[in-house]
Amino acid sequence: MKFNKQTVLMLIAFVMLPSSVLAAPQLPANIEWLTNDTDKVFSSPKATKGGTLKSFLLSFPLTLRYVGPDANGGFRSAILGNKMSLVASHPNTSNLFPSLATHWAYSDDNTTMYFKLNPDVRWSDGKKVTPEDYAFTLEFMRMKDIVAPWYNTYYNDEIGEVVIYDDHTISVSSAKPRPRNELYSHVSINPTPRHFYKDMNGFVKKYNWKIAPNTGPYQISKIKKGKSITFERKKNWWAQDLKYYKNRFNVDKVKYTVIRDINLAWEHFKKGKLDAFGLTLPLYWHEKAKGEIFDNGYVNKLWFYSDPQKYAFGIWLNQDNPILKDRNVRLGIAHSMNIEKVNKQVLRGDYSRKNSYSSGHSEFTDRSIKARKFDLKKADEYFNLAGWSERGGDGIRVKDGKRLSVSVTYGSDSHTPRLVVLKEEFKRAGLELILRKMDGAASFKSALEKKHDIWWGALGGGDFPQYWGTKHSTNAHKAQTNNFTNTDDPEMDKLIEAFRSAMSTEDRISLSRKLENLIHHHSAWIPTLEVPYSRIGYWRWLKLPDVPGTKIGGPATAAFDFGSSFNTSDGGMFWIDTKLKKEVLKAKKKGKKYDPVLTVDKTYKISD
Amino acid sequence: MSLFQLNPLTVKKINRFKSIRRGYYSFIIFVILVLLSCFAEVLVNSRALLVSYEGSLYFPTYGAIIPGKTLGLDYEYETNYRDLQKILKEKGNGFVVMPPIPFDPYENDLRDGEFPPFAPSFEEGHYLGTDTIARDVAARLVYGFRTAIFFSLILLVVSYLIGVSIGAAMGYFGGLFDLLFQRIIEIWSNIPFLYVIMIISSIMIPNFFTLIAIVLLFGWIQMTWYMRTVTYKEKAREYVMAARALGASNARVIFNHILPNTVSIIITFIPFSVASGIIALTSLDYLGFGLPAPTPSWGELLSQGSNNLESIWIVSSVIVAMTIILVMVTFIGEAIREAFDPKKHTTYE
Amino acid sequence: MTQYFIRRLLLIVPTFIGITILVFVITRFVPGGPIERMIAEAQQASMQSGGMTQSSGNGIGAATLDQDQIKQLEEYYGFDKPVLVSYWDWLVKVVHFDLGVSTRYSDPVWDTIKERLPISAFYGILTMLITYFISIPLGYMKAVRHNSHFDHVSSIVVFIGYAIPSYVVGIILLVVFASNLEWFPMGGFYGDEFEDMDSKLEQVADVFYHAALPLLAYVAGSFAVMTFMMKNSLMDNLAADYVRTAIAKGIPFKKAITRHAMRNSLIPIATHFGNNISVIIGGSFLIEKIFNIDGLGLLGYESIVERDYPIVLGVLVISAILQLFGNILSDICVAAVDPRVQFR
Amino acid sequence: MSEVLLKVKHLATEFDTEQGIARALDDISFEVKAGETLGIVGESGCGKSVTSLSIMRLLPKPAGNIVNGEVNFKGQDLVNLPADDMHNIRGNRIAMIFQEPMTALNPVYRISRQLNETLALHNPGMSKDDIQQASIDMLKRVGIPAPERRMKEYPHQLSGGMRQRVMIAIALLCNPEILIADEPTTALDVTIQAQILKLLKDLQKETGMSIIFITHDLGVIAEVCDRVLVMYGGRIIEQADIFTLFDKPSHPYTRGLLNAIPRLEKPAKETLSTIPGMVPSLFDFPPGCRFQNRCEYVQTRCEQETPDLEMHGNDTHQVRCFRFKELVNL
Repeated sequence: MKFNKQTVLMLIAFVMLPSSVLAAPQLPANIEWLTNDTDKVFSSPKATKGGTLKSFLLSFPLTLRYVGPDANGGFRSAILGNKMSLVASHPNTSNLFPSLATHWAYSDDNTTMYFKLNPDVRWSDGKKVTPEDYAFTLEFMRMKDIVAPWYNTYYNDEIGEVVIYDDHTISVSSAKPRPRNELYSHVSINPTPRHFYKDMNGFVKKYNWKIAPNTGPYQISKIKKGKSITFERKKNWWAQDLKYYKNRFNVDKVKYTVIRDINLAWEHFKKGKLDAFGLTLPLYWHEKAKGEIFDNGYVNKLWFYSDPQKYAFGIWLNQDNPILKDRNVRLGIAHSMNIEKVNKQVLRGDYSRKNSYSSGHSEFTDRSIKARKFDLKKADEYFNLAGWSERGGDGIRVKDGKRLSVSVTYGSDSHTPRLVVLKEEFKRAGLELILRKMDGAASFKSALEKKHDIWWGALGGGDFPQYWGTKHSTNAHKAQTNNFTNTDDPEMDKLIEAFRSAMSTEDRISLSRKLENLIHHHSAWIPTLEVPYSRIGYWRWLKLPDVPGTKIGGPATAAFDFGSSFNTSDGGMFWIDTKLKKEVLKAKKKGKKYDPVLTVDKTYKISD
Repeated sequence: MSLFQLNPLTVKKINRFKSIRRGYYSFIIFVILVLLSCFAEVLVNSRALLVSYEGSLYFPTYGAIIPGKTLGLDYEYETNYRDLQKILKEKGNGFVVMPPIPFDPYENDLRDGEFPPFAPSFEEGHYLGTDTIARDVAARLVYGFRTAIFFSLILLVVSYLIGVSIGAAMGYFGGLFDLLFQRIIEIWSNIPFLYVIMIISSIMIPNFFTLIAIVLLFGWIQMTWYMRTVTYKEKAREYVMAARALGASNARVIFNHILPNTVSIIITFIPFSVASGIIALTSLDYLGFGLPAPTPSWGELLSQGSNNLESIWIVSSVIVAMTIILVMVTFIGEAIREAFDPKKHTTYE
Repeated sequence: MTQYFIRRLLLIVPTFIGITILVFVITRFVPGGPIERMIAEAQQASMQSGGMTQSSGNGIGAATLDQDQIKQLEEYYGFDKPVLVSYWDWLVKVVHFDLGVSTRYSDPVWDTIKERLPISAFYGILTMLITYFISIPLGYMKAVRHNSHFDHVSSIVVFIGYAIPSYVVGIILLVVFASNLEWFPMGGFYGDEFEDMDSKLEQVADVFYHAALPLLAYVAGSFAVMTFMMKNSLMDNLAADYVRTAIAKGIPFKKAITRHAMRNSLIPIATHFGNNISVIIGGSFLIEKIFNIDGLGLLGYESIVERDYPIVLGVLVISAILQLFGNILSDICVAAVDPRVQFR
Repeated sequence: MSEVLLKVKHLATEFDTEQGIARALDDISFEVKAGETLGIVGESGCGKSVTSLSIMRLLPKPAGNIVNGEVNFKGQDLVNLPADDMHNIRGNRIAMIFQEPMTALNPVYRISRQLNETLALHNPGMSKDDIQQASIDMLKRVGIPAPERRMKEYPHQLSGGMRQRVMIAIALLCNPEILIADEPTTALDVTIQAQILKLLKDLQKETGMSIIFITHDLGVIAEVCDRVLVMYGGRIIEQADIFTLFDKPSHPYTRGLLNAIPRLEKPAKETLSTIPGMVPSLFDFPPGCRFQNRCEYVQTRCEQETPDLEMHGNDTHQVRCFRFKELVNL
């Protein structure tokens, strides 16, 4: 990395800051400006521009806003993908690289980052992006009018302020100090077009279908309510020649068509009406992705390994439940949960067993922790220890006239098969599992209110492990918190508090590992499965770089999934060979064959 | 006419019903199927019908489980009789008689190296294949049928009881009572059914009986309407007026005069109610608001099948089964209607 | 008679209030309302879409809301007031033809419904027309040729169509004709190229090309009832004395059917007509879902599943009014075709 | 002697029903002369209505069929007449009125339409106005007050008597040669009954048509008929002119019928005599005489052979009984 040192005092002297500030804020002396033009480019120089990517949505988005009610739908990432922030993180190295800012610097107290803004940045309506637009982001996110209380809280409690030094220099601070490698993820904010949000009164409805100016490569060009949304590539995008943006965002248009049923979408894909389709689910990869279009090489298959998803997939045992209160019972459950069988015989062994609470957070994970294995003997021991040694006529254990029976609350039909197999296996251990399927929101609500025995689900993780919400005693035994296990352990509390205030990465790593071990010991959260890869099928005309994906930002789907097709840190790496497209379609008509392409890419596979 | 003193009119109706072959044979087959389904455990089960082990006989079909240890195996959970069959055959110290379909509707017959759904295979005993988690489709069809048919029959009895009593009262008493109930029905029938299901299923896991209660919440309306109209008409008949003129009490008029005369109408509705009960349960299961997993059900098979069209045996098994049963019920219904209310076929030159 | 209809019209008011108030109260008790939904969405990881991207701020998911913030949300969704007060507010707006704004789409409810109405009506009216066009002649032929081979074979076909739920028929049709044989499109109201088509004719053809399978699914289930209603009623009427009178007058049999028996046989079908009105508009959400048709049925279903109460109530208002008026319309139809009927 | 309009010879009609084939008419032969009124009398189910329906070929198909015999109307055999020609005879040359005026009129059409229809059918050249006028005139003739207003009404708005008058009006619109009246007064109360009978008689006088009058009521027969057929079990068992029949009833059944009529001159206390037993079912008539099971004079022969319809006394009196001659004096 090359360090750029500059003095900016001269500049400041010429700049008149908005609103009559008596003394213009001064940049601290001796700050060290950083940038990055040395990391490897991850796009392909072979990429050509043109073509339309056809993708689909299972439901039409409820709004084009990215905050406020119903903004958190799947489509949001397509909008956020075009909202660039000050700096971006390299998907393979995790180093920062320039985005809206060309240079950045850290304050000594680990609370503030300074940014030098790229003067070329323009909103999609042609207006210049000003420092005030960054300041407005804080103002905007703190307004009650956006009806997004989480953002209100977050921007009030976690973010400090934006200071404008001159037209091209600002700083953003965090409310509390953070380790340097985490700080950017809080303060690398994106600008908000102040000129667009003139009247915030009745924001939710007024801006529901308004297309907000953005700074990214694409902008929405056509909306057919309920049917489709089309994005169009900006002709002279300000960043198109920058190092990390070159040869990316190649297709001229991206069209999302609403197809309500995944099976229907699959049919559309098979007809070539969608360019790519996620095949991560075993059923799709192994069963559905067969037949002429695959055998004749019209559709390629890609299996791309990368970092596992950072979700805490597992079962959450409510420790306030009289049966589950007993650690021995929880250990018994852990040993009688035959998740290996589910994986091996139902999911084709494609998934991996998740081992610890924070797996996927690289160094923060203690890889020595292994999830407890299915072992009826051990399960029997633990259940006997807990006093559940007798079995009733139906084979279920009994104690004092009560049956060893607990219910599992879950929110997705697609998980029923897994639970059904588990249920049968639990039966062998003498435990009855009652399946309690609810719709997604109701299931989550039930868990929030701690009305569950066992909750089957996952919490989204950030880039760094989090323990406070789910494990701290403050959040136990009450509604509307994420402590679904009702964990209430002073030792845990102590560790969590230490983890939250630790500044050095080493401390945090060591505390995180201790916490993981404690969680493993409690066995109130029992890990299930994780998916360390993505699989896709894509029509032959869709072209990918030689390494068809990135390490962090995503498995190969990142290039197509609307989640990331624009994502400025790693999306848009594919391109469409329009000539080849015509050829393939012709070949398909005539029955001409190509060699089928199956790629298994293990560049970023994490090996144990 | 043996023991029962059957009214000659009834005999005539029964004979007429018998003469409508399509309906009559459907009826016989249907009754046989329902009776057989009562003993589904004997026909479709992972438990053996008979185990002879070291000289003693076991009949595991009903009752408490027999742990593997009892039969010389090394585990405490329920014996796997299909495995036992092979083991005993090798050792020669006993034998096992399995039911025709040797699978439980709940068990996952998973295998190493192969992945469900498995296609139909006689060797494996999966005559209709398995579903996506290796449960036997035939077993689930049979038990699903039993659930559906008893669901529908119980629903029918209760909803008719309610419908007949309220409907008869509305038609008979008329006036304000009738007007009030008309409004109640009008209001009630507009409530989105799914809401009620959602509320209830958020409070508890719907089971067989709560689901009947839920469907019943709306299911009583139709019969009530019919009964109201019929009673209304019957009430105006001379014989009722005569009975009332003779000083018969309201109860007597309703139970001894009006109800017997509406029986034929009620009977003609029964098969169609059976069909709609089956469809109601199947649709709820299809939408995921029905019986909780892993209860075997047609709706669950239907939704699984339509999501896995490649495994055509799943969707085709359930659709064929559903079609056969519902068509049979409809044939029965039409035949009963024809028997009770024969249409004169009249043409002229 | 006029008095009767006035009374019926007046009775709509309490019924309408009864229906809406009940549903309004229910919406307060259904778990997973918009606020809970928002909480769940903000916190729960979703398998399909990624979690929070870094630009949206890290760790937001872990935050929980305090009472004030929940209150604020309640206020936003109008849940802060007692049920009856908010019901009254809502009712006053409805009376002024304002159905409110969808909590999901933030669009006026009426606009959302208006968009879907023609699509549902298209299917509803066509289904009804086709059903009548098939059922009446078929019922006629079956009545006249009762017990013939034609009668038996058609009965079996009709019963099979009747017995299988229409959404299952839809699935079968989709599997066979769209997925395997590829004769028909997989769904949608019209194709992707609709807007680029040159002539109106082509567009109409496209709509019908897409409508073929769903219409078949709709019709398969509905024409059995109508056909048998027609057949039975026509047979009853053929056996009636007045048909014999007509024959005795010297009218040939076929003319006697068309001139005398048919009209009377249509009475029960006319009774049915009013009830159909709400069905016409409603559509079957299952069929609409299977064929990806943006109709009212699907809107209603989705709004229930997604707890979009203003839409739920809006659809309810429309369907309740249609049904209530449909019932009256039924009576008017009956009164129109049957002079014996006198409502008092 | 006036001209014979209708000659029925050996007519036999069967009904194909669920329980089997029922022979509703067996060997029916009689004549109708111009201007006369022929009564057909018998208990319900004896075949008198079927006789009239067979003549009109109004038997409900496919159940009812004429299996034998001939209905000769002025030289034409109606049984084998093509359907189109039959349409021209019905309502035009032979008309019919039915028992239930309540259901015999189409409830959903106005009276005017039901009248005009007949005229328009048989008089294709007639103008609409003329038809309307003719219908009104006919209503007037059958004694309906304010016919213009009645024309606009529906059947349910009329009383029973009025409806039967309308039926008669419809039947007479085309000046038929024969009017078949199938129990036209049974459903009406006694005073109306008398009015209708008088009306029929008056109209017959005016037009000179023949009437076949079917009833189970011998009192009515006595009032309107010239000649009477007595039917039992699908057969004619006695045929005579009205005076002969009432004076010298010869068949035991006829005698039973006559005894069953309440008479003013008899003492009030005396119980009404009835014919014991039940009419045998159409499906299992005993061989031989069909009246045998109810006949007090039954002999072995009656149970084996079927008696013929024999001449008795004058040429109009016929009886079907082996013992009628010896019974005359009993």
